Amino acid sequence: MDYCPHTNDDITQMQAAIGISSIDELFADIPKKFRLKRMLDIPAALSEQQTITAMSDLARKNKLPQLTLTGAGAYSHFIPAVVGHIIGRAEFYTAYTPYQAEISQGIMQAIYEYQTMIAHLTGTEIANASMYDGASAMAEAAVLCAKMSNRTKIIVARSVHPEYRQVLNTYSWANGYAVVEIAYAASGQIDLNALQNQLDDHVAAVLVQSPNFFGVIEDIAPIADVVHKKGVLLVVGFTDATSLGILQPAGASGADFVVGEGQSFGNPLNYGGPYLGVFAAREKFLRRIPGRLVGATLDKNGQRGFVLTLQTREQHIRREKATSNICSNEALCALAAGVYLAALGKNLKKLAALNVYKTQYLKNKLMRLSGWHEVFAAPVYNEFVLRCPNARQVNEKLQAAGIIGGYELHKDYPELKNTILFCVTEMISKEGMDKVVMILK
Amino acid sequence: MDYCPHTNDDITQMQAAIGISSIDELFADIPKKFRLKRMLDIPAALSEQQTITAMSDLARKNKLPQLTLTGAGAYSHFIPAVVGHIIGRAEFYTAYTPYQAEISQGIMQAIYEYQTMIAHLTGTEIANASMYDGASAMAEAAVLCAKMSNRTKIIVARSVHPEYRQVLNTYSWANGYAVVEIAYAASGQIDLNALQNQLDDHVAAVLVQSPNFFGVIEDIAPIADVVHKKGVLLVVGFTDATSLGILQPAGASGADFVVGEGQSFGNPLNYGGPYLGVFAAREKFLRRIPGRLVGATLDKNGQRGFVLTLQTREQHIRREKATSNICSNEALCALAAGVYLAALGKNLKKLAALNVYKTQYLKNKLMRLSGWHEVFAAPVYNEFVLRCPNARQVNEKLQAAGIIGGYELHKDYPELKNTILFCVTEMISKEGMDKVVMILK
Amino acid sequence: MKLIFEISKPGRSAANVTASDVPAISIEEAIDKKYLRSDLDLPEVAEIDLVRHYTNLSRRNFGVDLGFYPLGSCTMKYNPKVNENIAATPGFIGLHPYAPDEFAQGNLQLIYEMQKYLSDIFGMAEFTLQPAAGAHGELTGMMMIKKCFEVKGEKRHLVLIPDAAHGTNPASGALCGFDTVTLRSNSDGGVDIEHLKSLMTEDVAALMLTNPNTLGLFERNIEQVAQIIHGKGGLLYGDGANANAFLGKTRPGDLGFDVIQLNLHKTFSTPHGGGGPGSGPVGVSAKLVDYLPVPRIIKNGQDYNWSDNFPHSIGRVRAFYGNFNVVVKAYAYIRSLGSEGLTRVSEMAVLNANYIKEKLKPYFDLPYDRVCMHECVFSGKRQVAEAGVHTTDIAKRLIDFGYHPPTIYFPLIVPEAIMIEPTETESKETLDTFCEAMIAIAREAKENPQRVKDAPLSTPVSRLDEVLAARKPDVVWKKTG
Amino acid sequence: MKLIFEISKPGRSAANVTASDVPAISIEEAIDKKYLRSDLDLPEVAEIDLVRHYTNLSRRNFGVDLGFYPLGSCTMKYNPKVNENIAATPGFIGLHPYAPDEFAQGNLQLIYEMQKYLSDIFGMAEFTLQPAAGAHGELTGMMMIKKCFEVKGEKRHLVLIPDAAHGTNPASGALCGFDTVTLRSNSDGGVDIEHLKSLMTEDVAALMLTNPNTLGLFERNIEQVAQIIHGKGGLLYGDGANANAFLGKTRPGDLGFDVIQLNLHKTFSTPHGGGGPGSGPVGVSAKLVDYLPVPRIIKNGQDYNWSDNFPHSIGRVRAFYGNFNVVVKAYAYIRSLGSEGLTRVSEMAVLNANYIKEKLKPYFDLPYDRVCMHECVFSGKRQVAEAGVHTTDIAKRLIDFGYHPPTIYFPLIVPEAIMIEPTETESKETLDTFCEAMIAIAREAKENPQRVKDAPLSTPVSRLDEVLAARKPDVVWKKTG
Ligand SMILES: Cc1ncc(COP(=O)(O)O)c(C=O)c1O
Ligand SMILES: Cc1ncc(COP(=O)(O)O)c(C=O)c1O
Repeated sequence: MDYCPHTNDDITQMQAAIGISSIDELFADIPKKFRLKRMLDIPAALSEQQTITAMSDLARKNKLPQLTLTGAGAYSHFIPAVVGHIIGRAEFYTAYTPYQAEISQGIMQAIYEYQTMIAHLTGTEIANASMYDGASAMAEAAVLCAKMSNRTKIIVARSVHPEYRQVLNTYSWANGYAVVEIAYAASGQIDLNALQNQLDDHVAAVLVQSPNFFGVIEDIAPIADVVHKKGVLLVVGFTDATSLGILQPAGASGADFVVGEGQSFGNPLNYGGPYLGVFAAREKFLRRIPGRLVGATLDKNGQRGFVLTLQTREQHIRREKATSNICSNEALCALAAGVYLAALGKNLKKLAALNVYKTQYLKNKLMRLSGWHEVFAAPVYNEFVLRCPNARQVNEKLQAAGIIGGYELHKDYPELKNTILFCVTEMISKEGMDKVVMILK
Repeated sequence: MDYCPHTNDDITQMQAAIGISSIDELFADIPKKFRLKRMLDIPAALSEQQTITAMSDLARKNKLPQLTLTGAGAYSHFIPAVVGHIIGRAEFYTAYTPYQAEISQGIMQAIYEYQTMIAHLTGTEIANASMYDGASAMAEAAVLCAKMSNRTKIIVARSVHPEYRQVLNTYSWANGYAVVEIAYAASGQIDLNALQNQLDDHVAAVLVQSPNFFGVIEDIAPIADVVHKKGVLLVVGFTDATSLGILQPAGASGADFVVGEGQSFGNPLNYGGPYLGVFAAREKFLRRIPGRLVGATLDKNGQRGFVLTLQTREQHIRREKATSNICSNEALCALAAGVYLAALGKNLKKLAALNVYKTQYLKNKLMRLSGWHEVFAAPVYNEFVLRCPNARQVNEKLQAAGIIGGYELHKDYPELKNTILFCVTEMISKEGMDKVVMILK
Repeated sequence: MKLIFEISKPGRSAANVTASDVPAISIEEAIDKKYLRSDLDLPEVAEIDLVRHYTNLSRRNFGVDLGFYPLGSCTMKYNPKVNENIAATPGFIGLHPYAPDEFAQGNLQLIYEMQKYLSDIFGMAEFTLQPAAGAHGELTGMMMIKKCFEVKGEKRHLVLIPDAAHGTNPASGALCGFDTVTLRSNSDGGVDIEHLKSLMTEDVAALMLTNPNTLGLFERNIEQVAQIIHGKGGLLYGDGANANAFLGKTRPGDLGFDVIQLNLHKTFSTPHGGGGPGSGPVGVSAKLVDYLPVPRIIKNGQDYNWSDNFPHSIGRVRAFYGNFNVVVKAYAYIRSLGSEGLTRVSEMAVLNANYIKEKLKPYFDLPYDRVCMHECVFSGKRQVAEAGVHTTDIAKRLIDFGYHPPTIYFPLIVPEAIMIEPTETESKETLDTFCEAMIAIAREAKENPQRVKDAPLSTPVSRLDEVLAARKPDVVWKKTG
Repeated sequence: MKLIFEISKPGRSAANVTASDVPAISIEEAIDKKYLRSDLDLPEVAEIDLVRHYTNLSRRNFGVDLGFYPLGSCTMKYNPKVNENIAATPGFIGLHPYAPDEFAQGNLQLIYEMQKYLSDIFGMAEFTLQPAAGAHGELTGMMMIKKCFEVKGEKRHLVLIPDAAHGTNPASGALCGFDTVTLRSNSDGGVDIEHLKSLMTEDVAALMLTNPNTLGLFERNIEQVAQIIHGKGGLLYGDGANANAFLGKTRPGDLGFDVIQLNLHKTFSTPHGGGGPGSGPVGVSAKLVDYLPVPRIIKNGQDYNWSDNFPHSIGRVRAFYGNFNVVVKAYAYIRSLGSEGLTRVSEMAVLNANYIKEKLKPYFDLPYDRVCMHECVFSGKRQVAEAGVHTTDIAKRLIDFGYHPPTIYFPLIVPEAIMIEPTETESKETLDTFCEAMIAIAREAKENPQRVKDAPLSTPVSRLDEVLAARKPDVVWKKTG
């Protein structure tokens, strides 16, 4: 089926009005030799009922696990029902970017509120309306630092999410910047000495994540000290955004930019997307940051209203000199995050604490298994790394029971053989954890 | 959790404003001896997350069949996605009965449109805004006929849905009316002679269903002739409302009232409810029918608008003299039906034809099984009765394969041993039917 | 706005039908032509037009999700979103009512447990969930009363109904063949005991009492009332539409009620859908258990089964088992709140009503000045006297302030009644701003009465001509031209 | 309307957190206090207030479901509801991106097949679905071009960009380290071939061309353009945002494009969410396949697996695999329409645009008067000259007529541009009434220009002060008092 409402009559009348006798005349500008003369090689059209059948057949080819113990950049959290009801309002989800302020106050006010919540959570003064995801947000922050400082080296902690580092490498390569990795210390935190040794005049930015990929909380304040002393900018990421409910925000510890993945705030796992790039910064960078910004202003009658502001940073005005090429962002995911955060309010702290309790519970249980050891000593939020006799086997055993185990680190960290990064959120019950331990006993 | 927003502070302030020092004072009118001194004996409160877990555990205790071959008053049809999106608009589903016209034009216009569609589909001039379900709609029609005619006997075809007849019996008993059943002929249609023999001066109404409970299409015109000759009113029901897409409507064949179950129009099976009582009638009964009516009128500026009209028929004005006690009806189900019918438009005919094709396919296949025979010769829509060697065994075999078989008639019709009423809609694929036949071979 | 018929155009459709995977046969061969319809005149619109039509219609409707909806007696509380999601799960939505019990154990358990919960909350012996709404429950309850006396061989044809009662009460009594007699209220807003005594005879089957009544007042003499009724062998019927006032505080069964119908869509927070579906469970004392409608659920060990085998049952009042999907929401609601949550519901509902009562008392006549329960009833008499502004004008003017008006002109015993039920889900801020609006309108009624009479000023249509609508009824659109 | 912070009240919350089923430990013991935050200042609101806040906000927003949204270049077509339902099924929503491939065969198959479908529809060798939006796809495409020359050892640092191009094109070029050079359009609205020839050197990596271009015009000389670029060893980049114009009619791969990015959220009908998420797949010709981002899907027999093993890949442009849930909707859309349906999309989109063009031509300046593709671009110059009414005034006035305004002031080469893209999902009636509104505004601009300049008159706020917003930026709310 298609969604064109025209009847044959309509078409005839419209052709007459245009002065053509066949639709093909409208395609006359396409050189004949390039006109497609066959049907497209895609499956035959389906009715709505058939489409549903075909799509549920596909969905059923997936196996939904009973439990997922993997976090590693994507987190399973409970999403209050209100979130779906709100983002399901057609006025929100069938709108475009709010170019016409008067009929877009809804999404703009909601995004302004989101920006405010994000700035507060990250301990910064400003936040944009969203980036594509955590990885690209971090990469854009790095590029921005380099451009602002006219420097060409970017330092990143090796404990930053491997895929984030890959994205960073891609963006840096394209712009001709060098990327240097800093090892982690035995604690799992960044090796501060190694960092200090690398800080030279070419360094534009230092990128760390806290909690980092190992779940370990970094000590941001001393890093900020060291970094700022060399006139370098500090970009701090995070893994599970719910950690912001309990952890000292990087902005408050001196970070210049706080970037990361906001998916945890009301957005489902969705096999990796759409997610939500959080981008927050110190006020002084307001006119340099990428992405859309909603600003409050007054209308001609003096009433408060909202507009897309500082658009002169953006591609449609500044073109090649824009602060970024971003145009469509992840507005609906940001709306979901705003609704989620408004729904939880101060309960975000309770939720984060619950994640800590549960994480400690599983960690303690697993560490009592023979041959299992803690790898990093520094405190963690809701992820932790353990060494075990045979990581592959552990995950295979769990998978056989319909459980997705932890993330095997050796793939990205050859030095971390037989280590697994586990994640526990409020979605995992004690019963579930006990079952996991039973299976691995 | 509860949904009361008050903080302790709020409560204190409000108590002060009222001039009480504890909430209990507000309950002082309840004699002490009757105040409940214990907790309610219900399970402990659950968080939203826990509620979802508990409820999905319950839902999972149900077994959703692969196929359902039972109709018998409730029909599985494909519901276009638009229906859910529209009835999911909070403005519709969180509203009450539209007592305040100015802020209820949405639901009222939609119901006015529904009334129009129903009148057309049933071949009558008017339809109300809905009754509880098909069975109670039919019972109220019967009571109405008795009241209008001051007669005390109601005749009902034995081929009317057994539960509808039970409801009719209950309503009639309560009002002191006698109910007489008329047998079906070998064709499956009503025995017209038997009917004629029962028509005397005490009869207020004759109730038939077409398609009837056996799936058989009744010949309404001659029934209407016979009935009207005796000054009796004819109430005609239907089973699957989608049959109205293809069958001559009873209103066009002389029925005074057309009543029935509208669930097929965009409302899911829902284990029996909420459903949608369709109530349509000849114009002359307009001021006598039960239920709400939306009427078009003009506002003070001459603009078209809609109101609840002829409310003087209703309980809140006429009290014990009202035409019915109905107050809340099934407005949202009626809205769903309206959207469904507007979505299908003339395709309702195509859909009905598809039901016929599929029904004939299964019927022909099953009749080729050894020992299987057609029971009734008259034409059917999408249900049919077959006799087989062992009805119970047939259904047990199907159930073992996760299929809900047909409706075993002997329960309600002891004379119809080992007969099964099957239903086939567009939800049953050829593949599914072939599988059923394979299982029964 | 145009009607869906007015945007229809031949050849369009929003929903397509799948091509047949079995041979298409000739319909005329399968079904004699005389049985087939010749025309099918439904609207023909594309999906985009359909969606825009109904979405724009929805925007001309006011729901609880938009703002305060203090419609007295209707308990328009906020409906938790999670219950909508739960009720939409395929496991609950997908089963045929005749699915074998083995397929439906989850549903059966839910219904069974719901009946148990309600029985404890209301102090009744047993509940049926079959009735589709409050009025349907009333009818069912009265039928059971009728049956009870029939089985006992007593002929009682009268039902007493207080003058303050909801219209469904007398209508339900009448719809099951009783004659109704009106019972007066006393100056305190309660039952006039002397009048009751004088009316109560052995001809009276029951008194249909709403407690708290439609004035929002608790019947202080309930014990005496029950004694009078029971003393003459009558039964006490309770209209439980106002149950939001006393959850966890008192129980109708303990107060002497023999039957009570509930409005799940009010008390147990299932959205009302613009007029339905509701659900009207009926609870009965031990005296009436035998007469409950069939089928009823029997628990055998861990298994649940439907059973029709109750010879004294009144039978059925509708097909299948009631508005199951509504029950799912109410069940989830009860499970979320638990005992303390439900009790808090009533405490806060009553607190809110009294708060509004106190705040508005200086500005509007309060015919019964005592502690109210979950709602309070004012009279607009003063505004009529002072400026010719009627309750309906005040109601319409409230619309301009962003509120749904309260219930008006009910109960009938209060002239120019304004019946305000805030419910427990509203915040103090909402109550405060609502009261400010009411006070502003009271002032405006004096200072600029015409403005109030012209209201609403903010709606797409205003003051529709109901007389015209009734005089020249137009309930079905007819094509013209 | 108040901000969510302005209705916040300490002690309230809409979402509760489940009590712990494991021992609650001391957080300070688990995590050194210095790592813990001291304040958490999020709004505190009850669920009812939350829902009302956002529901009322939604009512201050205009979406396709409310009415016509002819925002040029943005392809605001109607999004079929069924695709929303499909994308919401737990089977698609629930999987972790690192779920083992065995758990995700359905998703992998969907992605794999989607790449195949797109490859055929656009005539490219292969597609990646990783980029999150159109601009992200541009960046990815340009990175592949960069990589290609790097691998070949060629140093090309220039990218040619027509003056009519969308701003993301130069910005994307710049964000991956190219210098951009502007290519002029000719008087016909196409590429100025002579200028192109003069610019094309062996320093030029690519020309970024939109075809049909942002004037809605098909590049008639596309063959020559491709020859000129390829002749000097350059690559031809296609901005596929306008793909709605030619589905089933022609294929960029056949036209000579080496890379093309799509905007699934435009062409393949996934709703735009008030600004995103989108999805920006990139297709490449055989020359560039090696440089596609990783991971890519490998099909082994019936099994699908992710693989990182492509040494020349540019790497990743985001984490995981792209905006999967958006792809699900687009996939379902393609499956619903099939070849004929997709072809009809473009035919009707182009028909609609030409119809509007013809109807409005007498009233507005049409700078390029030729057959257009899926959109047409007018200029408001005449209205400026005649009455000082600017395009922005016309746009605002359209709001009062119930329409979303067209794109304005883009493309930059048309003064006072009015860029109208009706899309294929709009009916003739909608186009007709829209044109009537435009004509009425044109008349009003002459007769009552002030009214147009005062527009919109029907919105809660009007003509917001953008200068103030930029001068005193307020992008984060601060508590006062
Ligand atoms: C006191 C009272 N009783 C009975 C009813 C009838 O309930 P329903 O509308 O569910 O039939 C109502 C509803 O308005 C009511 O307020
Ligand atoms: C021609 C053109 N190219 C590229 C883009 C950028 O696409 P996106 O917004 O998805 O990043 C747009 C979107 O407005 C466009 O119209």
